[in-house]
Amino acid sequence: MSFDIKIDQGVEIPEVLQSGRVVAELAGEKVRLSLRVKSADRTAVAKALGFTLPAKIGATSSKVGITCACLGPDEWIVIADQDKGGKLYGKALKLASKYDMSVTDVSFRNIGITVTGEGAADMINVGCPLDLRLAAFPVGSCTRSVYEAVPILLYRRAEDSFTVECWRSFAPYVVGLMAAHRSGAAST
Amino acid sequence: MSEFRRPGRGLVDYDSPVKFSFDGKTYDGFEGDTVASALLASGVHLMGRSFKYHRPRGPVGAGSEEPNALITVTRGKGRMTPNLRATTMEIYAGKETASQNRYPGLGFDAGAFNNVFSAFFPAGFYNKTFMWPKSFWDKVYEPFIRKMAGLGPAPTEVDPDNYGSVYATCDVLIVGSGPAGLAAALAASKKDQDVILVDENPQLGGSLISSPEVTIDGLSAADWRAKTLKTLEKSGNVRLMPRTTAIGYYHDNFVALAERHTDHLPMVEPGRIRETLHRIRAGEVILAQGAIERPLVFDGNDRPGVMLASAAQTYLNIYGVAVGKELVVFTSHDSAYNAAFELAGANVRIASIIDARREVHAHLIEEAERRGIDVHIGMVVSGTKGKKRISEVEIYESVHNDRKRIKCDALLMCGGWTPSLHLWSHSKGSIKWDSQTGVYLPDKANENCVCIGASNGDFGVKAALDAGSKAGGGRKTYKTEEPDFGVGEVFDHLPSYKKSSKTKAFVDFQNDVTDKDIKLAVREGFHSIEHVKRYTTNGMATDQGKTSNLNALEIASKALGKDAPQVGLTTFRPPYTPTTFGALCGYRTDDLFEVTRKTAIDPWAEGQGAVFEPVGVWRRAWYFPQDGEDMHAAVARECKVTRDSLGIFDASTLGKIEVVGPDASKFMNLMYTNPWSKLGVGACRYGLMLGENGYIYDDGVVGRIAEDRFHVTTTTGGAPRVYRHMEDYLQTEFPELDVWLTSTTEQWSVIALNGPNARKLIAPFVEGIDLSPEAFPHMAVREGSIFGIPTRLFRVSFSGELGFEINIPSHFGLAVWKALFEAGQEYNITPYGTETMHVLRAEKGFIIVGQDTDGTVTPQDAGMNWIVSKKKKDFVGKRSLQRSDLVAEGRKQLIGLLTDDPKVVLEEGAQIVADPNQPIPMDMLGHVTSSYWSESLGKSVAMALVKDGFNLMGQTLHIPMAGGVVHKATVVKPVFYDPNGERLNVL
Amino acid sequence: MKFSARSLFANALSGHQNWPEQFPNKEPKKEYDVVIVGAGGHGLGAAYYLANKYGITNVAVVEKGWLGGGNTGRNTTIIRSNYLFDESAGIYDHAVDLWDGLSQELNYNVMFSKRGVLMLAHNVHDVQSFQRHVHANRLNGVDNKWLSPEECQKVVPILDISQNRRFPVMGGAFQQRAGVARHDSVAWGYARAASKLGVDIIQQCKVIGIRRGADGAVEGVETEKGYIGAKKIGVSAAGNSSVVMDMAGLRFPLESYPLQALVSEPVKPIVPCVIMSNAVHAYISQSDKGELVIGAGTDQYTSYSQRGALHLVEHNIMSICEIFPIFKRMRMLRNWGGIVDVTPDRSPIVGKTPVPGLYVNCGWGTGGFKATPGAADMLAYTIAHDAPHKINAPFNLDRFVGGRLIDEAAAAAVAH
Amino acid sequence: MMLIHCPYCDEKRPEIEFAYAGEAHIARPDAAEQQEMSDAQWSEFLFIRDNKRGEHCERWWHANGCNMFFNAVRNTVTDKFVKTYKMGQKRPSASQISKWNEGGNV
Repeated sequence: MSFDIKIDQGVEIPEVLQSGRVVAELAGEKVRLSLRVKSADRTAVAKALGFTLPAKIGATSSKVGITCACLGPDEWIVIADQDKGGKLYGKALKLASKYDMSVTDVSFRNIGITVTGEGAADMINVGCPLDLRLAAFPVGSCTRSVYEAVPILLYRRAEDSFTVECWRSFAPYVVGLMAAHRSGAAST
Repeated sequence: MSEFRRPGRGLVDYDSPVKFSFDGKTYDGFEGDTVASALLASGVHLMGRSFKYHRPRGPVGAGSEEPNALITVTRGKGRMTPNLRATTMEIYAGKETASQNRYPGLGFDAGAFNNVFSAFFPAGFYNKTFMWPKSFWDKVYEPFIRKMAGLGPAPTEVDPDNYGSVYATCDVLIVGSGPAGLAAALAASKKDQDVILVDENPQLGGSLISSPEVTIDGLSAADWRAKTLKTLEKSGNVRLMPRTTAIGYYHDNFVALAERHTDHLPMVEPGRIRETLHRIRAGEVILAQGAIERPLVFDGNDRPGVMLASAAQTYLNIYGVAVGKELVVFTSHDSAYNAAFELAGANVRIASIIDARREVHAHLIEEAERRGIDVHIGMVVSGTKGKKRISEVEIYESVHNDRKRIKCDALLMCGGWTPSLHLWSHSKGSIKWDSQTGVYLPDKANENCVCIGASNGDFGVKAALDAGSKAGGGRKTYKTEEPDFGVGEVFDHLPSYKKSSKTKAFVDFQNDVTDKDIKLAVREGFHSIEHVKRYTTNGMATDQGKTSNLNALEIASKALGKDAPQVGLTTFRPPYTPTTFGALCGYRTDDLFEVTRKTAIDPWAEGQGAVFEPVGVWRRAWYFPQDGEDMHAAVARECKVTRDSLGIFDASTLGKIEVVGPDASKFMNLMYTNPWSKLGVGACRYGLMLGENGYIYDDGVVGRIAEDRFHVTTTTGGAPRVYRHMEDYLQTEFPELDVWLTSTTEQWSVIALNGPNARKLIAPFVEGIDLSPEAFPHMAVREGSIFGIPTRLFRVSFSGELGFEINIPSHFGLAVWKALFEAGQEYNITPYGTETMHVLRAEKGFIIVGQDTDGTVTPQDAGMNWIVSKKKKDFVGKRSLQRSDLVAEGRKQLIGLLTDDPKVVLEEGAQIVADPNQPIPMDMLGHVTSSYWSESLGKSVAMALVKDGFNLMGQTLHIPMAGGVVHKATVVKPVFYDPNGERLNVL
Repeated sequence: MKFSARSLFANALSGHQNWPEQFPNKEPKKEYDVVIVGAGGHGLGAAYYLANKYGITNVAVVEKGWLGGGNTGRNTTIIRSNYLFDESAGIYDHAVDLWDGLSQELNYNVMFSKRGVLMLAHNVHDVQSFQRHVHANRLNGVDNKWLSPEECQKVVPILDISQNRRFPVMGGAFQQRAGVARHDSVAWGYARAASKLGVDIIQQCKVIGIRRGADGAVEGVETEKGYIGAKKIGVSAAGNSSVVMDMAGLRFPLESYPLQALVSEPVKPIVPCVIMSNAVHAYISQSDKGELVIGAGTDQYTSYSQRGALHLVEHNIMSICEIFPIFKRMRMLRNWGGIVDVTPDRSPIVGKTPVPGLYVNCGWGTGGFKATPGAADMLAYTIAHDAPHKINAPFNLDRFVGGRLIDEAAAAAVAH
Repeated sequence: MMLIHCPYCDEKRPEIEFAYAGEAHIARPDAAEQQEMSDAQWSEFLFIRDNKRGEHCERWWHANGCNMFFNAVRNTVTDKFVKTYKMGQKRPSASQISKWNEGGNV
């Protein structure tokens, strides 16, 4: 017997969000690691991993294909493209025996949705109460927050481009809310 | 054109005539009219009936403060809106409107007989009667009272419209676009602030629109307004929001706005948003809500045609409508003179100005006389006549007892001005009484907020503009030419020669509260304004007292002989004006109301025709009926196939938490009742978690993946609170532990395979794991791959059969499930849902936390003492378990029940007694927690929490049902199937 | 003057000029046998029962604001007694028995309307839990019936019972003797009846201290209007109970939370009974004026501000529109907040305290209004006898020590 | 919806990101202490709360933010936060609180 084992993110971007001023797209498969590192070991771990673990909550570091965001005093999330991140988990696991840290693979827990275009911030503000004016939430900011009923991870890639990450089963709600706003906004 | 129109005046578009209907009759108006302005232009003042006495009423105001002219607007199926104000409803072609609270019609209303007997319905009358005979209350009085309820009709169809909801942040939020608001916006805009300027009206500009005599910096008010709006539009940092009401002011400058998009449009495309809720966080809030004119309280002040002087100005200047041909003005404030002069200038005859004051500025009288208007100083209106519209007023002077009648077709009144402090009051800003003007004014702010212009008691255009500039961070002083706003006098009582029993002077028009009602309330001991309000219902109508609260306060304080502040002021409560439920829902209706979480495998179950049940925020497959099976048949089949061969179950919703770090096992020891230190890598253990109060909190199987890594599972509904519980203890109580928690619920899809063929099914597809019973015993976990996908494979069982739980990355969950199902055809594999899962576990006596236990059950009660470590010094809940009542005799304990008649399946929740013949109230021993038909055993099985249950083994208990049937059942140990667990070891 | 149709008629002829004060506001005397702190329905009721039932008429009720101005005047007026545990059923059903006939007893129409309370079940867990209630209530003599979805719809014709909804109606528990009453009238009625029996009602008189003697027993209360001696003190201060108990040196297992409610504009009758939904998290009834009266749960943090958050209101309205989508075009007229005092098991504390002569009635959380006559009677009984009645005996303070909690909410625990 | 200053993120964030976590500075007795405590003492730890009208020390969890529990002093009459501070810091004294109050902000 042979089986076709296909990957499936379980959510589709509604048509109304596929074109126009603000466009939403699925971010595709990523490697996602939750890193917890005690502050004393932060620089050493970063060096071993080959990218920066920013010290400030909400800050990110970016390298080609790898983004690392500081989410809490000892917490980082690494989001990497498949080709860059494939070996990261194993590498980090090995470090864990040496340093005061933990690493957990959460690659498949989240769905990433990019929202790009003029007014992208308004689309985020449909469900997220944060002040997203550029001065308050500059490019490169990343934080957990909420999108109405669901928790999200919000990352500003550019002035008019965000990535919203949420747990897999929340994704239809998130894109549903975006689509409802777009359908309505198109008419008002 | 109607004789009431004044072409050339107003903002209506005279080139765009609009026909609409009111009570089935067609009327003409123009684009830009409201229902009220267009009806007034057609000579119609009668627009509604009051709540209690059904008295005929016309509009008192011209805006959202209107208490009388309430109408129902209909626009197709599901789009019926009751209780709208005719004064704010913009017309469009074909708009259908109707009056309310009348039967059979507005002109003749049978309910008006209440008016005839109004003497018997004073404030609070219902407290005093309808009590005898007692039986009449339920059957006669109450149904009658309930039938009289309500103003407009209740909706009966689903609203097809959509609504929106968004957040926004700004530096400055300005509420009100009159001179103060506009000047504030200009100044803030120049300072590079992000500004939002809102106004509830369709046109921005507030009083500037109806101030034709005013000039600002050399421009007419209209030109200055136009220029300013253009500047603001172009500024790039000011967002202008007309038709938007600031409805409520909440903590830390959080203000809710309701924006109306479509109610004024003739055509609305499907899907268009009707209203949007904007939730604004503002750095600073500038409140420039203006002031509302106060009615005067005199006999007959509610007749159609009696209205506020400023309303008549608004009708003239915004809508080009004269509210009558021959007007009388009754005032106690200078401002009404300006209104009279403006109307006179628009070719409306002003028969007289009646001024209740004894002293009035000479120049006002001169100005009036210059226009040929009689002024009666020191006189009051003592009565009015006219059926559906006023036709005559009687005026009266108390010293000489002069009386005189004057014909008119409208009476304008002005009792002064009430600053609008609604939002200020929502924000918990304090207020102070200004005895000179008889009003409350803003005092100390509680938020970063200022209240300016008329709402701060600063009347006049210049005062408003300058205050606006300052509030917006500017320093501009404006030059204006404007008539002096003037001063007024507040009367707590207008003289009358009539016996009070013969008069009806209304304070709250909509709720039919008269000055007599307020005095009666005071007489009966209601001495606080809150009491007066509640006893009389003054200020509780749909206008929330905008025109009535201060008059009521004056009358009550006079009756009490106290100063107004000692009597108090009723609190303003949100919303500022009634707000559509739909807007408060915004987008969050139907699928967006609450999340429905679905697993990766859910689409497959749906495709198979599964019946689902909601479990917390998840939806789970309940059972998989085939060929018209009902639930009972489907579950019996699913159970049988699983026990005989193989069942497949989606367990993905189980919560999962990865507990990682050098102190992981120490932490587990503290969070669970049982010990974890010695659990080997690759082994699993069932864990029981308590709350600090000692009651069972959650449970689940935990696998040790590495020395420093546990894969913890929780109940489906418990996942979020277990995670919180763990984080809370870790961060607050045990911060010294080096351990970290990560929720991994959705990282994994979990496919449970149960049945004697489970191992056979997976064996060909699993790599990297020795599946032999010796190498992979029950309660073990291994990492490897299945179909080439990495897996954490658990050998566990919640059914008593040989079982595996295959954890695979969730994006592969569906594909792996399908592959297993296809391969499983060889074994007649059946998918099963939560119901079969429950039956299988109940046959084994496994508990479901939350069903067989609730928040009052200890491990001992559940018969699970075996899992409570006696050696550990501490774990959460340990100390509580020793409390006297938790170790006392007679606690409810979890036991099994077998019904005497094996076909009887007890009702879950049914109560258990020892003696079914005892009288009610019965001494109940406990209740049935789980009860199922067991196809495998050919009889029903049940679990129950029963007082002293462990000591009742073998005894017969009774379960009395409604209707007299009593079931009998025997107490047994709650393990019904394969008590020795042999089936786990099938090869 | 007795209230009746006849007296109403007679007074109408004299222009309603001759109605006496319903509850004269008194200045405090030097000393009373009993001082009740808090003139809500519970406190006024306790004073009334002390005077009427237990023969103690030298009673004062002191109130920091105006009578009936706290939770009595701020709640959604739901009355029911279909509680699970014997103890709860006992005290709430005692209240319902007193509600029935209260208008006649007080000669004040409190408009208790037995229109019924329907609690909707939306999932299997609800069904199990409500069935458990229905069975227990039946054997306790409390009327509460299980209704199928179709039967629910018969009671509430506007209910959508299609099973493919996010929150399908899988049935409901219906108590017919339950319903609503006119909240203000309850306070006024008790105040008037108590006044007639000689009870002094003293408003605008904040208690600022409790004086205790050398033996530890209470001697009186310090108030803004001076010291008032009292042989016994009954505290019925709802959200402010902790503050008052603190004056006697007692710390209590209480936390005070904001609770909001709202009404719509009035419309013609459409909601025939009280409808509650735990799963969707809202409840609704329609007042005799036609307003939809709507409420839900508390804010998350403790507060005495009587100011709630918008997102709770949003959610409350969303929930109502989820159950009744026809209400989306209705409009919210007024939204307000109160302060509710909540115990760890969300059941009240009614009885004696460790301080001799000090009695308490608190911790009613969101359920206080429905209990008004029952709680008032039990507080009065306990004060009069210096011992609890068997109905309120289980609601003692000691239960938190040994752990014999009366936890209705835990018993209905959501889980799996 | 209040704005709450998170001492870890060092910024004010909307209330709906946070979960209230009850009165602060109620330390859980250790194993030895637990065994020495009477039921009455233990119930005090479990259930008795200040429920203060005024400045109240309490815990919040920035659940949808940095995931940290922290302490706060908030006036329960005005709902205004006086100060937020990290877990592990001592309960501020009354004089410290009034000093903060004078300082006027978080």
